Amino acid sequence: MNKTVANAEEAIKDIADNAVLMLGGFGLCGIPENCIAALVKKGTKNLTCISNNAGVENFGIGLLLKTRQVKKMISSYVGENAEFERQLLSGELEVELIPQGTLATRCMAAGYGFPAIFTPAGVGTEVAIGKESRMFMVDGAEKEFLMEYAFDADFAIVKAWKGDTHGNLVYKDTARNFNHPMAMGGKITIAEVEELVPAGELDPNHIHTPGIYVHRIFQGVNYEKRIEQRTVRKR
Amino acid sequence: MNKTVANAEEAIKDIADNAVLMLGGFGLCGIPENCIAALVKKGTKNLTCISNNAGVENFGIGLLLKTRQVKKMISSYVGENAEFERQLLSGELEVELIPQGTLATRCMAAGYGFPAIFTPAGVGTEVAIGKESRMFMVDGAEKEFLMEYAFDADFAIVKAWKGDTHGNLVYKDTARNFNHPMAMGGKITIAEVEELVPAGELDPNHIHTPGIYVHRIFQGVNYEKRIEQRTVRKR
Amino acid sequence: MLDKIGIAKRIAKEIQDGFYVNLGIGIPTLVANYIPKGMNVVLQSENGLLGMGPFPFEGEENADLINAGKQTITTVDGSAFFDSAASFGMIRARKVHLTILGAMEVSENGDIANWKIPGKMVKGMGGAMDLVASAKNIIVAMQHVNKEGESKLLTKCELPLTGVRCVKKIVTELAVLDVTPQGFRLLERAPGVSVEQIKNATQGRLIIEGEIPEMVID
Amino acid sequence: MLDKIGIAKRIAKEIQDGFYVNLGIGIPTLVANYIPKGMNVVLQSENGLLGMGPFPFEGEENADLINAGKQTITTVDGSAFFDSAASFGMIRARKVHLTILGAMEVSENGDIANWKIPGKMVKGMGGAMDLVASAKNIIVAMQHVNKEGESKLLTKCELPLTGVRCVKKIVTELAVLDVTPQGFRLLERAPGVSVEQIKNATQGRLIIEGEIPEMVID
Repeated sequence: MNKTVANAEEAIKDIADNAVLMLGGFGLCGIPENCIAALVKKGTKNLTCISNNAGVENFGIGLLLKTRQVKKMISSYVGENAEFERQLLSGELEVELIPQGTLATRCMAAGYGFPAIFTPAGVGTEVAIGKESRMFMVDGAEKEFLMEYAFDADFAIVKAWKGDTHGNLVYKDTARNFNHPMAMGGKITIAEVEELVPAGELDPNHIHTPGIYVHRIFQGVNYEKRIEQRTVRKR
Repeated sequence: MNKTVANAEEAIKDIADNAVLMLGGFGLCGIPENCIAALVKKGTKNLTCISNNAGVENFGIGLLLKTRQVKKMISSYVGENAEFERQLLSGELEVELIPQGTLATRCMAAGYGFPAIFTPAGVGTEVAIGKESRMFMVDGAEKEFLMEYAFDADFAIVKAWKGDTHGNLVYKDTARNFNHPMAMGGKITIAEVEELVPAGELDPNHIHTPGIYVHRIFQGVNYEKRIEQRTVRKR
Repeated sequence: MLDKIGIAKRIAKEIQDGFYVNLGIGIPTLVANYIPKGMNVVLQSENGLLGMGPFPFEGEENADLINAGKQTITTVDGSAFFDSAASFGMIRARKVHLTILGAMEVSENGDIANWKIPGKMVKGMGGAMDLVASAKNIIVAMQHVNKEGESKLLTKCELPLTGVRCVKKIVTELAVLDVTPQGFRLLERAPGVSVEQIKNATQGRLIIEGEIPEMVID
Repeated sequence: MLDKIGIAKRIAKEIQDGFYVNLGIGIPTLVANYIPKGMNVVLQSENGLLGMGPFPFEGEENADLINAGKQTITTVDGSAFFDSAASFGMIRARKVHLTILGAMEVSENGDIANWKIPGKMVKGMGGAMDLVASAKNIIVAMQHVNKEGESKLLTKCELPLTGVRCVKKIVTELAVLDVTPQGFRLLERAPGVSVEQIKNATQGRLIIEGEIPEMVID
């Protein structure tokens, strides 16, 4: 069950114009740097990107925005990218902003075979417009929930810390974030990892994403792992 | 955030007659042996037990059945316990048999704040009787799903391999099974572990159930860990 | 006529390279022994394991490591453990390519019954209802007739159903059959079994077109 | 009148032993610095961490370890990492006892607006809509009036809402107020601030009953 491919170029070679992608990461933490670079190089157009954030101007998904490869973003927070905000306000970029938990859960729903899930997030706000809602009893009181559909993405592109040739993935610290739910939710899931090991080297008790969800895996190169807000304290 | 209690007796002391319990384990693998023994000793009556299996005649939940402490079982498979089958067929025991995936997911739903989930399991069978069903598009075709509600259990009683004083849990091998979804799903979650360590000793990347879900934890004693079907091969 | 091992061997031929497979209790469990060497197949056990290996050597049994039949097992390289909710998540999401399970009855439209005999036997459905409702491909391993000689391949199931319109293929001691919109289509005869025998043992609609070859089993 | 640190200090007094708390960006983040020593409190960061610690020492920043504000952080003993779906699962399941966040506007019935100014600012709601829809207890840290001197405690929010009927308590530079079915109930005045000042700065319905004490902040 060897799912290894040579590199990012090979991993993304069948991603065509108009594809719907899930892209893992939170801010710049745990983003699939190699695959984003390969997509920029390939020049794939009219992408729909499901990603919590839109990167910054010169890193992450920001690189794809700069080259105008993105038709639509589905995100929860895009405050760090001024170019994004400009394209959005000018109408060049289609944007769907949805609550972060809804975003994560719609990814996971695809991986759990839930056609839809219920969440109270967004009830009574513009997020609820046009959506089916329903009352359920919660802690003895009626509470309103929105029905939100599982995402239907062609590809999920995620970044893990370690992976094995079977596609089993282990994440590090808060870089797990959207990578796991998206890895589960893609029709085709591509994983780039900092360290690729032979099957059998990872402890089966410590796998975060079982290999059954992963279709292609490769060891990435030259990770920059840029820090967005370097906050420190004095010794 | 110290959630340690002395032992099983203290952990279960406020479980009263008529309580609804989730009990972790699959077959006899990963069952909360200490808490079951304490419940037998305490003699709590009219329990509703949500548990995938009903143990065997003289072990696991079978011990609670023998003493007639169980009013109702909600399970998916009870084939290993003849006393169970007898009580069921004679009408002494109320039993709700539901699909294993539905059982696991209804536990998890409680822990994920999903009031209900959709599953195709049981569509067209007697499991679907009286339940709301709904069509969704799956892979380009309409497919029918049942709406199943999150469990509303007073207590979840689970068994883990290791745990820390904050309630973080790590399971071993297939003993994870229902323990994790139930730990998430209980209003009060009680965890017994083979080894209890101070907070900070477990790798935060390898926690299976975050301590936020666990209210009481103790190190169990005298684990028998009985094997139901000892199958081996010759060297 | 095939014995249980013969049925398992014949089913093993349906498995393809790269498949994730869930094997039910009984004959399906035996299938694992006949997957061709060198073929990349990962066995899923719905109690929370991908990468199920053979039974442990004597003395190496691990109470924490069992399969869905509660048997002690081992893992293979590249295995992963997960919880029961995650397990049925991947089943519902159709990540498991093939489910092989037993049946008491199958009907010509692909309905299956295998969990209950009213008033007699109530073991429960376990994970079977989830598996049959979601799997892309379902193969049933079963006896063609019951102890009384009555067919278990029916126009309509008499026992409580496990799932509807889900079975794709059936392998019995007598034959291999596809479930089609028109009914059971006879594909192969077991060694030494005649089409006439299969006809007599099949109560549901049976489609026989052209010459029916005898199974080839190594 | 309180500065940002004063607001953070006053909110810290609302935290109880044993609480799991989610802190939003801005003033709420500062609250962590004023949780009384010895109190058992675990900070949840919705990007996937329970047990958030202080900023790292210089040179020890870890790009893989950030909070929901994308700041480099550390962990404390007993921490646990998880994915974003699991994180919002525990939020929806109301395992987080208290959410503290900022707001642009709050209305007298507890509606909150903090994510969008149509035509001007579109950063997105991030996790705020999930948090306010689920948290048992929500405290808002905010300025009482905007730069133009207009009240941000309104009869009805004018900006697009983040959540409805969810805010329980508000701490501003001027006052502490509860949100009740009857409107904003004034609980405490900031040091040196008069009831009259608070009245003038509050557009929504304000309930003033009895003597309003001045806040006590250490």
